[in-house]
Amino acid sequence: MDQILTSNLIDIFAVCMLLSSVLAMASVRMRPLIRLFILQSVFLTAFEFTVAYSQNEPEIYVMAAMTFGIKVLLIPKMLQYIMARIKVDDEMALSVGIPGSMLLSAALIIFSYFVSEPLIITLDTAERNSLVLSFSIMLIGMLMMATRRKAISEVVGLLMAENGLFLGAIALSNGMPFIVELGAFFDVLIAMIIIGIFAFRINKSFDSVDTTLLRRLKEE
Amino acid sequence: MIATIMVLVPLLAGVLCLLPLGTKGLFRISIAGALASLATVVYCCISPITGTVIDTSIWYIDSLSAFFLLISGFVSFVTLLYSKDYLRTEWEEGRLNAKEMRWFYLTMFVFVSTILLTFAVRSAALTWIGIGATTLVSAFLVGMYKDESATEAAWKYILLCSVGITLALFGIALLYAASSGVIPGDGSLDWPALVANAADLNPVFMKFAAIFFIIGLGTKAGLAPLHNWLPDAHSQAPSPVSGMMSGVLLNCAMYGIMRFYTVSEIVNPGFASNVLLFFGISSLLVAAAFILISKDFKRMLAYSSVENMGLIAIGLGIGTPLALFGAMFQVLAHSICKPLIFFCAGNITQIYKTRTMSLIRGVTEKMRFTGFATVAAGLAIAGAPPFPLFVGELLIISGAIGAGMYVLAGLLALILVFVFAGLVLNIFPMLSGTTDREVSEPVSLLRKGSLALLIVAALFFGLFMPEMVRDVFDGMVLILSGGTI
Amino acid sequence: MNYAEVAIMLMQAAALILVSPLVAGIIRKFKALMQNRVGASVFQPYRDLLKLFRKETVVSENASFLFRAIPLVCMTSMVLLAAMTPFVYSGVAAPYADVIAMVYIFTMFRFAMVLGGLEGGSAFGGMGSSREAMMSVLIEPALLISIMTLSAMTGAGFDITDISSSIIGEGAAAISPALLLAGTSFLITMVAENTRVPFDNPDTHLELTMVHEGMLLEYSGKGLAFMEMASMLRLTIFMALFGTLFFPWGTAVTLAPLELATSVVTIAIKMLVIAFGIALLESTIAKMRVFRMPNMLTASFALSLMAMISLYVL
Amino acid sequence: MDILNVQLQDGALAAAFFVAVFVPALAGILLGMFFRSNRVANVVASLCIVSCISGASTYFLWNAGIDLSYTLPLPSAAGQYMLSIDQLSATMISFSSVIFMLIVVHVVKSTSDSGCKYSALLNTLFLACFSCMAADTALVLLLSWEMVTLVTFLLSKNGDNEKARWLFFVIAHIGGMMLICAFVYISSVAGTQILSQWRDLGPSLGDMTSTALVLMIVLGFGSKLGLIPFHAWMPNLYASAPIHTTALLSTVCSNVAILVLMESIFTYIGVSPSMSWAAFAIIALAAATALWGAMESLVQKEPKKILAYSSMENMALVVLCMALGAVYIGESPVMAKLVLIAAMLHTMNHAVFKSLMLMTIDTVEDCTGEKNIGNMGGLSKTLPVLSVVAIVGVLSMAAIPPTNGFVSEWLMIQSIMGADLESKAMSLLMPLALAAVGICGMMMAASYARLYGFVFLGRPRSEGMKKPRPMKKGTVFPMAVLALLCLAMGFFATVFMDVLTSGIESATGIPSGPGYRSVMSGELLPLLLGVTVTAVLVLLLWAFRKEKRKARKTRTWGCGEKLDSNMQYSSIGFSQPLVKVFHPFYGDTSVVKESGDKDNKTLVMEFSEPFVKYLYRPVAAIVSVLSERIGRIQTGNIQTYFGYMLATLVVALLAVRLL
Repeated sequence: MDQILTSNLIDIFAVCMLLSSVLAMASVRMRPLIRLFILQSVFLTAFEFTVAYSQNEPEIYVMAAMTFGIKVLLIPKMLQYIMARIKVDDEMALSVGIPGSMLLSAALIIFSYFVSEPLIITLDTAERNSLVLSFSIMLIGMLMMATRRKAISEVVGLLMAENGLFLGAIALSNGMPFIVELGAFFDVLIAMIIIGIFAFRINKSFDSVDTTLLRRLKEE
Repeated sequence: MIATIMVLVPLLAGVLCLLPLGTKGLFRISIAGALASLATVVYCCISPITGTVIDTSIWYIDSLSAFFLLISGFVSFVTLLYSKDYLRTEWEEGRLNAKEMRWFYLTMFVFVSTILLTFAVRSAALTWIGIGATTLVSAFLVGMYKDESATEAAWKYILLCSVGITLALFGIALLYAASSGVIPGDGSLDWPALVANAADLNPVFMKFAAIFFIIGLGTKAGLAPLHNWLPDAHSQAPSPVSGMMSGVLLNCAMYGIMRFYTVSEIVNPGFASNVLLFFGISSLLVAAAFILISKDFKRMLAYSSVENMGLIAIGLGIGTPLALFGAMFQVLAHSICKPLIFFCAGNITQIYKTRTMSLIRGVTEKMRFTGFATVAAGLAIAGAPPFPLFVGELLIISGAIGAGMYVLAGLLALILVFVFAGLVLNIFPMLSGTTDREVSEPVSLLRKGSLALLIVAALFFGLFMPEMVRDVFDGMVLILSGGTI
Repeated sequence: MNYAEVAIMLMQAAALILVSPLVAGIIRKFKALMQNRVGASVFQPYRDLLKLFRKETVVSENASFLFRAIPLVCMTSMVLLAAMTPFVYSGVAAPYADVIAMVYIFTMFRFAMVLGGLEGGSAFGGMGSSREAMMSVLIEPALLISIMTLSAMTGAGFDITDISSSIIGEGAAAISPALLLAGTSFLITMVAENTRVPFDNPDTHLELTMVHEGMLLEYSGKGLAFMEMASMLRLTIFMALFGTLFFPWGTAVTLAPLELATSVVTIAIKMLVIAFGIALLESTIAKMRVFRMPNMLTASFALSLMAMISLYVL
Repeated sequence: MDILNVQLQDGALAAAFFVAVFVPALAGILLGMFFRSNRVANVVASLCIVSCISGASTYFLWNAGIDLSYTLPLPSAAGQYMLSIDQLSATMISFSSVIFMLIVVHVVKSTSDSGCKYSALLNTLFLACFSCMAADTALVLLLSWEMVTLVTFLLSKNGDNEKARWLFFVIAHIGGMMLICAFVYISSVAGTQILSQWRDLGPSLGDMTSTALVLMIVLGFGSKLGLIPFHAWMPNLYASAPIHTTALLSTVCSNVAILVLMESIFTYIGVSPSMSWAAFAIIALAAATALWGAMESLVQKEPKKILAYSSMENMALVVLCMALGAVYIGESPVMAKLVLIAAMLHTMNHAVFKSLMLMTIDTVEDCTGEKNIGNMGGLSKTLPVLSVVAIVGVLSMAAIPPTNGFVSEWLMIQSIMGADLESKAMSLLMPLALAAVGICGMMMAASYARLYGFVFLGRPRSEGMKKPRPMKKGTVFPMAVLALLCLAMGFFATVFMDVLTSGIESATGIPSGPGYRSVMSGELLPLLLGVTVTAVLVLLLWAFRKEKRKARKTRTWGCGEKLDSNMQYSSIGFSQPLVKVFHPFYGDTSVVKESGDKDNKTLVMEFSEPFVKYLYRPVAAIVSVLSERIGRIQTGNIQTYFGYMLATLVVALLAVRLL
């Protein structure tokens, strides 16, 4: 597969990742949210796979495998296990309605185009235009955390932001040195485990995972 | 090699704590572990503090990291001394069971080792991993009491700081993109290498890296608009933990910002300092407002940490050698005085069983030594003379005036007066007056000893600065302004 | 500090002390004549004082050790002032010629009177002292500034001899607005300070009107005699001061016998004129209500302030 | 004296002196911290007296030509610890040490349970004042000045007077912050931190900045001396703090403030004609403070508050004289020297009679348990010794001739009137300043007469007054010494004036002409006046000593009525005419209070403290509203926190992109 095809594929996968995070913003139920997260991780793995193939960098292959292993298999399994144990109702409490979040996501995408424009000029890697996409995925991930009330949706927002970050890292410099990637992965993994433990605790003490109940600590 | 021992010793002590010994054995191990880790830290930092840098495989300890290592070693040693009796009382009053206490000591020792790791490593990525690790470990310490508010505080702490860490990671990605072309091989993220050939890093990348790095680690350091987790985490955590967190954990994030600041000041001078100035001033304003209205003793102390971090950020932001010296001295002063006031608060809140300041009266009457220590500690964090924070503020104001920023100096003086008024207004009424509660002074000598040790250290640095210590500070200022020893 | 001048000073002090009851008698005589009644003889005050000296002192049980000291303090201050005022000969012995010290000795007299009033613990004494305190707050600065205007006008510093001799020296040129304003302010202060009619009625013992009398109420015998004599002396000193400072023409500048004779005659005429003025004032105007007094006193204070400012502005 | 110099090398003697001052006090502090028994408290207090005595010897050592300067080998983070004493500070140090010693003697004698902590803090206060006056680097000056504030705050703990202490601590800290900014700026321009090397920095600072700096320094010290906007803390602290803290605060701390203020304005910065409008501003401020202090002291209900406002008035007059000195120094330096001598002499006199009066009032409250002047009276019969000492204090406060208060007020008026200035505008200043001093002088005299009259004279108005407890033995000693000092400084004022003249000449650099005598226009020496007054008094006493019959004791004349205690004049009644005269300033409201049954109503005059009402309360309201609003950002909801982070990131990226 020659150069043009790979660069088209790379752009397609990056755009699909952005698409899945925008869809996640539109989802109302919890279960589709996790499925969209899995979809996004799959696209991320594919993106890494094609980049590894086109740049024939052995390390990125390993990274793709690890992304697949952790982000597609392990973490969703964990989230579903937590969801099952807490018997959380599927309803996802939105503090900003669907139309509102759609408009905000669009604004954020335009904003990231505007902001990352000087960066793209100086970049020389093939996947430089996917940097813009990584910016917007990260900002949308944070927007999701800021507008969804359920603890699980916050965690998924964080994970999506991290997917955007990994996309950005590859776009910037074909991925960071290996030990850094490794460290990042493990860090994400441990963070998820600990967040899961505390989700259990919240559920046990508040018997719901709606974070709006977490309102006690403020300035009277 | 010695650095690896330094990091591993606390880990070992943590593991030893898991042994099924009784609580008496647990305490004995904790004290032994504290002594051992202090000894190794001091032994390891003797040479770098005087100038010869340790530059082995992944470790890189120059006088700046040695300074932070020594502070963390000393503060964690005193915290462990203090927490022995604190936990025993908690255990006797049934708020913590034996298993939780063992778990507390394990996480505390792992926490200490991650902090030592953060200061001692060579590469930016490893520093980032260290900071991430400290967050995760300290989350358990914050959520030690299993009640609702502690869980809520831990939950907010983890989520907000993970987002911060993610942004910092993107900052590192940008840093790597800027430096991968210039510095070959995998040394491209090492702080010394970055500083060495900072001149030809790509300035646009460095600007974006600065934004992400400072916002990411700013969340961790508790700089305003991003500080919201700090008051909750510090007020809900047990007092030794909150003393440890504000005394040492905030320094980790500040250390990361300082390392990055050195590189960024060479690439695009004035950019990072302006960002830091903005964050510093906003932290001062927010902290001053909150100190005036907060009702909870430990929340007010948390806001005073936000204020001190703001001051350090302003010191860095001004950038002149005098201001940098002021900022570093402020780090030292804050790391000594903040644990002192948190331990006094620990004594008071543990005995009075409440954190609301208006309900606490007659402390000096009932608890003579804690009353005396709280007077000293209150004056210390308010910035009254014989204590180091006064000298730190004096240096930063003279730095601002020296750099010609008169408006900033005026603003600083004004806000510091409000902070001073708020702290004195809240702390001293608690000490005077009488209370009908039957309250008795905790008698353990170790607890009093740790407080006395901190007061003596505070007084010493408040009044004197021997020549040898002055050279350490000058070395650090040199490192911060881009030179290498 | 030549001894001739000291001798003259002591003689003048003695003269003033002896003359003051006579002046009081003359004022009462003028008033009597104006109210077409015969009135007591001019020397009646002397007889009163002698009678008081012989009478027995009655002391109130609340009086403290101050009770005996206050008449003496009043008398001392007035004797001292008598020595320091130029009467016939305008020269006062060098060290004692300080104008500011004179003003402060007035304060000493008034302070002693106020404490004396509070001594007995009776309502009248308290009322007298309280009103005296109120008046003194307004009179004292006016007195100070009017005298200071003279020293600033003549540029003679605070030596009283230089002031009067330089005004005499300037002759008619000295009649400047400053001197006139200061003079009027001094006159108002004189009438107020000596608690004459518009401010307080010296002849009555009606409780509600007494300011000066209220403070003396508790005293009897020798103490009362001292205080009465001191008050009369104060009036004469004020007249002498006005005569030699604000209208000095005729006072002897050198010790030549001819000049001394003429200055005796002129000072006598001046004092008679002032006495007649006071008597006229007392028999025509009724006593002012207490809280109307401040307007009058602030007027005198403003006059003296304008006198001094006019020195610099004009 | 020269034998001494030959044998002991100069440095050794200076070091010995500093050891004699610092070591006993430091030992006292350590002892006081660790022990609690009364015996140890007395030991600590006597240690403090030892260091006060060595402090008192400063002037004599300086006179013997020993260069008293010392550098601590161990530097601090912000500079060196250096002390050096010149003539003016030597005078003030020895004088303040004498006053400090007398107050500490009174502490030992009077309060039985003062405890070790109190005496230890007294030692710290002495060291702080000593090092502030002897400071040779900006660091030592600022550090010891803040220490003086801090120790006074700790010393003023008395029951639950937290509010008054807090207000004092914050206002003093505001002043401290101003001083920090000013001195840090000066040391950054002067290049060196050593104060003795700062000489006339005005020109190098530039006209505008040096004027601004002078204003900042005056306001900085003004917060402690009680200039108008900063005086709100004085009455409450004076009323509630233990008496020895108030005595030290109003005497020794004010001496320190005035000395350093004098040196900063006249030596470090140096006065230039361009500063005239600043001098006008300070004169106006000081005159307003003096008038306000005098007016308020007339209506206070507690003797301690009367003395608080009297301190405010006296210090305002001193600042007025200094500002006049700054105006005169251009045209007639000789007269400027006299004004400054008058200012310093008045500070010293004020220290003496204020500490005397505070001790007297404390003994009155101690023996009778009464706090309100309304129900005091008649003490002269029951406590005659105390009233004799008090009358001397009152006389010197009211500036009555033989006493020291008269001498300094007399010097002040002489110097105000003496200067002959060309520019008409400036010479307009003199009559106004004279009017201010005149009115304040007389009002204060009325207020002191009221203080003495309604505490010692008349009939006792309450039970406590009828049978007061006897005074503790020995407490009279320090008061008697102070009273004698008042009279001695009244008679032998020329000695003090000589010392101050050479001190001021060296400090302000005015050419050292002939002594003060040539400067004073009249030759009337205070000694001569005092001797004449006493001579005439004794003469009269002797001349009319023989009594025909023994004086008869009867009831006070009450038109036949049997007078009981509340038929006397009341203290507020005494000042009621003056309140009516100055009504617009007082803002007084008379409130009718019904108590209990319908028919007996009491008329109560209430005075609002306008500065607190119109300045302090609005500022506090604004600050709390502002912090309430900022407080809302901590909503407790995690979503909003993520929102803040997102917003900060977006704003920062936008800023990077646009800038």
